[in-house]
Amino acid sequence: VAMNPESAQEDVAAVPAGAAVVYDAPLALSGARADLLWYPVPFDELVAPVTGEARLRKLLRNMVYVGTLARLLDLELPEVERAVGRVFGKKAKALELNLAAARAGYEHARAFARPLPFRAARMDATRGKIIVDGNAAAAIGSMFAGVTVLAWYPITPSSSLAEALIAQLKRLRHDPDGKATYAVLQAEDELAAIGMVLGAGWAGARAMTATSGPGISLMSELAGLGYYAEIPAVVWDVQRVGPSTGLPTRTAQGDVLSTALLSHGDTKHLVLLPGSVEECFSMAVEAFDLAERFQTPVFVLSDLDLGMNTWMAEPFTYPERPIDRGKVLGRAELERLGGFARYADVDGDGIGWRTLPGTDHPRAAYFTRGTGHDEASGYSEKPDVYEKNLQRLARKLDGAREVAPAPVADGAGAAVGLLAYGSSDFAVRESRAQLQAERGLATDYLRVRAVPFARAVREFVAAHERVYVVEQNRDAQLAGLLKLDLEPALIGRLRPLARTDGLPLDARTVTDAILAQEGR
Amino acid sequence: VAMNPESAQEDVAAVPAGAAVVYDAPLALSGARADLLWYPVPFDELVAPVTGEARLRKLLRNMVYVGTLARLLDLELPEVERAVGRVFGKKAKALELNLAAARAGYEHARAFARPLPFRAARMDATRGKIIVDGNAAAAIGSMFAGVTVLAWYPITPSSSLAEALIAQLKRLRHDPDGKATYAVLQAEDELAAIGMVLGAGWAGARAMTATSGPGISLMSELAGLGYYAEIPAVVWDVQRVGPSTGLPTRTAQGDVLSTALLSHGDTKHLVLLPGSVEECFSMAVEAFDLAERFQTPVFVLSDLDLGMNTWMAEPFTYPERPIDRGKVLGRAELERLGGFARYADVDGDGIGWRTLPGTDHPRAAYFTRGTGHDEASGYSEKPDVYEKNLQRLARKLDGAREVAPAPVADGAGAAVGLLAYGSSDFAVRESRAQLQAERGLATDYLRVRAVPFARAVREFVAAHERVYVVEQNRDAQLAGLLKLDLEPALIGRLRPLARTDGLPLDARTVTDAILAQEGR
Amino acid sequence: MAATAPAAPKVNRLGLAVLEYKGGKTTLCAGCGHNAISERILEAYFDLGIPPERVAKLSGIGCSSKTPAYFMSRSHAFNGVHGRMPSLATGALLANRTLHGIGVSGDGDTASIGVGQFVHLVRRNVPMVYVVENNGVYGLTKGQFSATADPGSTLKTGAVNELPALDACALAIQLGASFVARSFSGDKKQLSALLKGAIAHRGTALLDVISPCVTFNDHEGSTKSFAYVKEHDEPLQELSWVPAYEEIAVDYDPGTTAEVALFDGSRLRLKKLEEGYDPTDRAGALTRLLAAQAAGEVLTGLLFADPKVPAFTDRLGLVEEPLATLPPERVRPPRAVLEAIVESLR
Amino acid sequence: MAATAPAAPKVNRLGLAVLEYKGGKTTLCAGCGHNAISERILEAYFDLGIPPERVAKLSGIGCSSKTPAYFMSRSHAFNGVHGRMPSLATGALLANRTLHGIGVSGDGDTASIGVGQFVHLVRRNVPMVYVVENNGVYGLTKGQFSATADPGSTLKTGAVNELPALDACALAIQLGASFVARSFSGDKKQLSALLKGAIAHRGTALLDVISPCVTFNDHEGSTKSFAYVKEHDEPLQELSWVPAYEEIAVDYDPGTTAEVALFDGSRLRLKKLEEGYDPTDRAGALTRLLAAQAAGEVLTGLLFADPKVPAFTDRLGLVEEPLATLPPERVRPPRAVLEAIVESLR
Ligand SMILES: Cc1ncc(C[n+]2csc(CCOP(=O)(O)OP(=O)(O)O)c2C)c(N)n1
Ligand SMILES: Cc1ncc(C[n+]2csc(CCOP(=O)(O)OP(=O)(O)O)c2C)c(N)n1
Ligand code: SF4
Ligand code: SF4
Ligand SMILES: [Mg+2]
Ligand SMILES: [Mg+2]
Repeated sequence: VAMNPESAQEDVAAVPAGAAVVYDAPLALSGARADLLWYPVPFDELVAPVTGEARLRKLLRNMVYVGTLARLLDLELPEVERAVGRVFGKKAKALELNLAAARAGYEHARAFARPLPFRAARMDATRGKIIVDGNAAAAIGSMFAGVTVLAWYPITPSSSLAEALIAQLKRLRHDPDGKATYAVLQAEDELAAIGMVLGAGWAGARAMTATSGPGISLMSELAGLGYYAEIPAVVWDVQRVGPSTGLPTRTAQGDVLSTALLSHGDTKHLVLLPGSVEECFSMAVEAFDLAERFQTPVFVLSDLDLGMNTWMAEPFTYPERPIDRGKVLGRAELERLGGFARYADVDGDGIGWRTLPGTDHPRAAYFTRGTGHDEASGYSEKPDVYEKNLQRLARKLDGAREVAPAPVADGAGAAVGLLAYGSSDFAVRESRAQLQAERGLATDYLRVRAVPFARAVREFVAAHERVYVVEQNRDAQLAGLLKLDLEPALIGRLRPLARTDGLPLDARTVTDAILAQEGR
Repeated sequence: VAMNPESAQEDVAAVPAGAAVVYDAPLALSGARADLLWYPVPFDELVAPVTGEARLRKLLRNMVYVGTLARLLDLELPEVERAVGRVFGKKAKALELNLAAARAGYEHARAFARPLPFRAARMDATRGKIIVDGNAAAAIGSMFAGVTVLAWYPITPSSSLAEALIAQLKRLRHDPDGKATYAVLQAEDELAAIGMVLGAGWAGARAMTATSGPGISLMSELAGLGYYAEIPAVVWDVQRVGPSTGLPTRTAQGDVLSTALLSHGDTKHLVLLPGSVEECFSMAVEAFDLAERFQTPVFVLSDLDLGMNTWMAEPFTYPERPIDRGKVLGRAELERLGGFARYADVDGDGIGWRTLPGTDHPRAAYFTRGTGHDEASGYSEKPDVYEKNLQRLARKLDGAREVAPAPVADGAGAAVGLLAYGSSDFAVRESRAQLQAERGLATDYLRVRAVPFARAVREFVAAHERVYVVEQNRDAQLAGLLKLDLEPALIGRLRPLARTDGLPLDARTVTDAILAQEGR
Repeated sequence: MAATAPAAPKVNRLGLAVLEYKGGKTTLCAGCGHNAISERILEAYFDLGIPPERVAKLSGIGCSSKTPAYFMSRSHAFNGVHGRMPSLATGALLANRTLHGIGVSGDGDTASIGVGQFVHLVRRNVPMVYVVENNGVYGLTKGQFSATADPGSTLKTGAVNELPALDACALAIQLGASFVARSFSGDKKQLSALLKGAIAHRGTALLDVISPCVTFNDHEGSTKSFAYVKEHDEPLQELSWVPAYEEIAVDYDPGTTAEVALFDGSRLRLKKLEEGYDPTDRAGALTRLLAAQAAGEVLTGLLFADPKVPAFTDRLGLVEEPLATLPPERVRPPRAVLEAIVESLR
Repeated sequence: MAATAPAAPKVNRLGLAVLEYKGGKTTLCAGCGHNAISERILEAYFDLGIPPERVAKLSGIGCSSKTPAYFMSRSHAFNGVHGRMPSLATGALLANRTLHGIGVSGDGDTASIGVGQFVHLVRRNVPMVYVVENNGVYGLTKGQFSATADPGSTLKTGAVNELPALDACALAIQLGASFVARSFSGDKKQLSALLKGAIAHRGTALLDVISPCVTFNDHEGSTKSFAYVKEHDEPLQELSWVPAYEEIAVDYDPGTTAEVALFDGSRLRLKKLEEGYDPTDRAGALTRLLAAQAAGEVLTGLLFADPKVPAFTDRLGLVEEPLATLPPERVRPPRAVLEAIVESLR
């Protein structure tokens, strides 16, 4: 690309034969070599109508060629616009100007008779990729997880997850005689939705619901019942901006802390944090296996940006692991054992064995309750019985640290670490490139994918002098969960970088914040 | 008190004339001096029927004289039993033996013809004291706070708070013509109760509710509305044992963390932590002033032990400060100002001015909403508007640090600090005495009374090498809130001492845990 | 916030122009039934000459619940959370019983998530106007069925509702409601009369207004579409509201015309369109509503009224003034009272 | 957990002794109406010869909701949270439609905090027996009024209930319920027949059983006391349950006796005690209930039944087997299906 009058000539001389040169028309370079493909672009002409401000023109020229290249590379205009949107998302005016410039470049390029030779190569790169939104991915994943009960109540931005799942189930989960191998109900509200899911999970279904912040709050009491009575359930929280009704059509990561601690008393939950549409698919499957294995509600925290926007992604891969229904005793085992105690820690992992209602054995039944109970699920107020049971519950969830999706690390040996999760991944990866490119600041990156945290999270913090915890909320919520979990010596290394204004996180914000703190 | 054969003689010789000597009958000391009052007690005789185990006898002799002294000092047997109960609470067998021994001593002492001379003096000490349970104290306080609306739903152990308040209001808050200056409604559930309280608070009433864990969870969504729309409300949580329905008739401090963070999104609340029945009274008054001053829901966290058990206490003192209704604009001010913007931070303290519905001025009205809003309370999705407002809310609550009830400090200069709150106070104070008496371990003590924390809390932690955070829950919840608030350097000083088994905390548990960690 | 009044031609008895009762510009879809209802509401308060400052608007969440922003900007408004408006309204109206309370809700907000609070509001007979802007769908979340959707009604997606429709009016009448009416956003005259009657009533006045969602539920096959309602509307009476000062009409035949006396002395005059329908007969109303439901009729008009059911505020025996603004000395008993209590605890 | 069966004299058609249907020892107050109901329930399942393992017991919170621990220990039980049993039951019975579901609730659990979920459960007609053990108070929290307390009824404290009583039966009938009955914990014969009918019904079978709280609401002045109910009990019919295999009785006069055919072929035989009461007439039932409420009568018997209302599980067109235990290959589509979906996303 030759736009700079000073260097244009040399640049052109340097490029290999067959290369394509996009150049500023006034430079009239095309005569220089015959073995190149020439693509003249009258940058000023194209920029002129976009803005009157000379100051801006210069910047916008770059945007024009972005548009031109995009067209030459056969990208779709919407894709380009989304990319631009992500960069300038926050500055409405700038966004508008740059979009206009990009479009101008794009349109201009349509005129070129001669397509790029390696256009095809570019296509190979995208060939095989799919385009899908996170909610649809989660819906497909849930179906392949073998979901049997969906109870939901509409709320933006989670409705499309339930609706996509319903469409899939209608299409693919009916017997030849038309009978359904699933049940879907639109509940009257979220208290009912989680209640139906817990009732179904208790009876042995793979039951799920999808909601957003306000719904999560309404589920608080029953979430505690699920934790204490140990009932599998999968709850998707496609996060939007809070507090309260907040901004239903904007994105945030504001429910992390309150969801991990949802409900009164000493309640804690298993939380998954998908960071891509691929993970919306894969974690939809894992969530059910974890919920049944650990006999507890699993909360999957997506967000509006991930869930409702479409992304380019790798094709989903068929779940290799067979469905894990967890510890369930059937008639035969009961016959052999002669009975069981629902909450006895027979295996030392804090997870008891359960039976499903309807199991045809006189000793299959037990009494599920949200009140204090002993190993045989009888009511007990005995101090030691209560304490022992509560400690077991803590131990049980600790067991999930190394079983839940492991954090994803990138880079090693840098002094500075970046720690993030969910939809912040896009911006963080771009930011790392900016830090490297602009100031030569090398960083390592750990993307957390589940709470409670894997040991690797602790090790990542231990291995870096400074760990910037990037997230999209006001109160540095994941950093808070880390503080509750890490040994004090490591907490000092955390540098919360939390912000939220409803727009998807953009790399520039992250980069500038880090540079400021790094004093570069 | 002379029970030790070796030292008895000297001890007796040393006491001043007129002193009273309680001695082991077999020692037959009464001949030694004529200027003393002699109270012989046949310890072995009394202990014998209590237990056969020689090992225990020795210990129980002490309990016998506790009973004897109690009787001589004219304490009531139930009081003695409660005291003993608190010490041995957890060990049922020990409790029973010790109670028997104490009773034996008590009964024996009834026989003494000669009462203690300073018995009267002892009575002066208790004269003036009152006996009351925390819920009744809170009810009385609420009435003197000028509560005008109570919406509640029965739940143990909070019902008696509402019922005591209703009784007081019926007695004292009717006009001569019988009309009530208050409204009480039994709501259909806790969602309705908090909704009614917020509706009333919005309209200008001093509105409150009282509940316990499960009710708090049900209030999650509306609590977020109260925070974000900035509506005064007072919510009492008389804590019981969770999770879920848990143990409704046992005590705990398990709702601290989830209540301070109640609701999705970036929501935070002002929390008060009464540590005595006196404070149940005084904080009932302060809660309303704070709620209206900071225009936000205030949660007062009591517990079953404090709320439902009767305690001896100082008489309640009449509120000196006049009622603080906070920033409310009336017709006259509006006339002068020509209008107002509900959420404008005109005073720099993050607190806007509000108007009450019915204010007779064309510019009095504003639109209260749980959706994103600008200063004029219009709907806005503007990123900067949203972010600015959310930051203001954070600033606003920070302002409460030095205004809410300040922490209470005792002792200074020790290396070891104890930090506790609420009903743990009793056990912690006793434990400090034990630590000092048994191992000469000096400790300083800070009793936290509100969240967000006052600067003094930080300073207390900074001033001690080790700070034991004593609380009655599993997850070290207040220690968790401290971790979220303190600078990392100080977090390492915290030593969480959290436990819960449903019984009131006893000093011995605290003492032993600290000694273990102190390696004494 | 409030619009400043230009020299308007028509003013009400307070000398206020209708402009003083306007709200912000609607952001709802053009043609949404809700917009028409907002107009009728502000006109009613204007015609009744009620100062906008005396009105408190409450709502839940939904397109319908947004509408308080589109009428009467000079009135305080509380747009709460989904389905919990009844509790907010109850608290607000106890705190200040002198306010004219109006709650605006949707069929989802009232009949799905909110039915529990709705039931208890009606039981308490909290004095307020309760408007359900009923379109049979969740408009704001893009058109799922609500609990008032009629069996057999379809969505554009082809989805068919199979569950029975929850009839808020029948439910309220069965629960002992004191004022229950149904109307149609397109019926200007009837809706206006009923709104005035509702405002003048002392107790919970339920107005279930069929208000088609032109974006998600106005198609062929929907039973909440403009076409369907116009087709199946069965008005029970021809309604007019008669102000207190107006003489009882001399020339009317009790066989065909009746009047319902309202709290403030005004009356609702009903010219019977259906023989033998008696809006003071609870059982009769329920029977007729069941028949209408079975026949797919949209029965409109004053379905039931019993002004004698005591309002909640009266039941509680509150002082006349707002509790919200009672002076300190009336809410904080004197020192001596505390001393007496302390004495009793010794 | 389960008691082991001794050689019992009387066994049911499964060869099980009644002992196999017993539960744990009750911790409720002696004389509490709830205890009698527990006995009737287990007898009914015993008499019908339903294996206890096929029964799922669900409840909310309250003294009444504790009772599933006191009958049929061989059945799974889910004691949930206050007022939310209907949603737990709905989920459980969708997960396994082959279970016999029975929900036990209280008047507070159902009519106060739980009325929202109750309304929607009835609308859906989830197949289960729903027993409300109705004592008009919150027993477990020591005797506050619930929403079913009758106006004028007093507490020992002297407090008088002023709000209208919520009649769960009338509410359910108005909402389109398919089986609604009322009985009295003290009426062994009637309650047993109705329980059997309810169990045999396919759909939500509501049984509102007046069950006095001897500790907090059995005093003079209470309308839910044993004395009051005995005094004001107005049975509509003399009821008997007729098993499927039994011939239709030849000699009965349709004027005085009727039969309601139940899903499993068994019938409820009604010998009319009240002239002209027809339990298949929804409007008639509502009218009669309103009259009874006004008169302070406790109307008992089969209030309404319409076995043709489709059960929710049938509406959803579920497979016959429990969804809970479908084999993996029936719930996880094969690899090819995913590949096709991926293709469509390219
Ligand atoms: C707790 C909660 N759940 C779900 C939602 C999402 N939601 C917003 S409005 C609405 C339904 C609105 O339907 P309706 O009350 O009929 O109003 P309409 O838009 O049709 O006028 C829903 C489900 C919410 N805001 N809060
Ligand atoms: C969310 C919640 N709120 C309040 C309570 C306290 N509570 C337990 S049982 C009950 C009412 C019980 O009344 P009812 O359902 O009539 O049962 P009964 O004891 O009379 O049989 C209440 C209010 C609770 N357990 N959970
Ligand atoms: S979506 Fe429907 S209800 Fe909402 S504004 Fe549009 S037309 Fe009205
Ligand atoms: S308190 Fe009442 S309802 Fe509860 S067990 Fe006792 S008698 Fe029964
Ligand atoms: Mg609607
Ligand atoms: Mg009851």
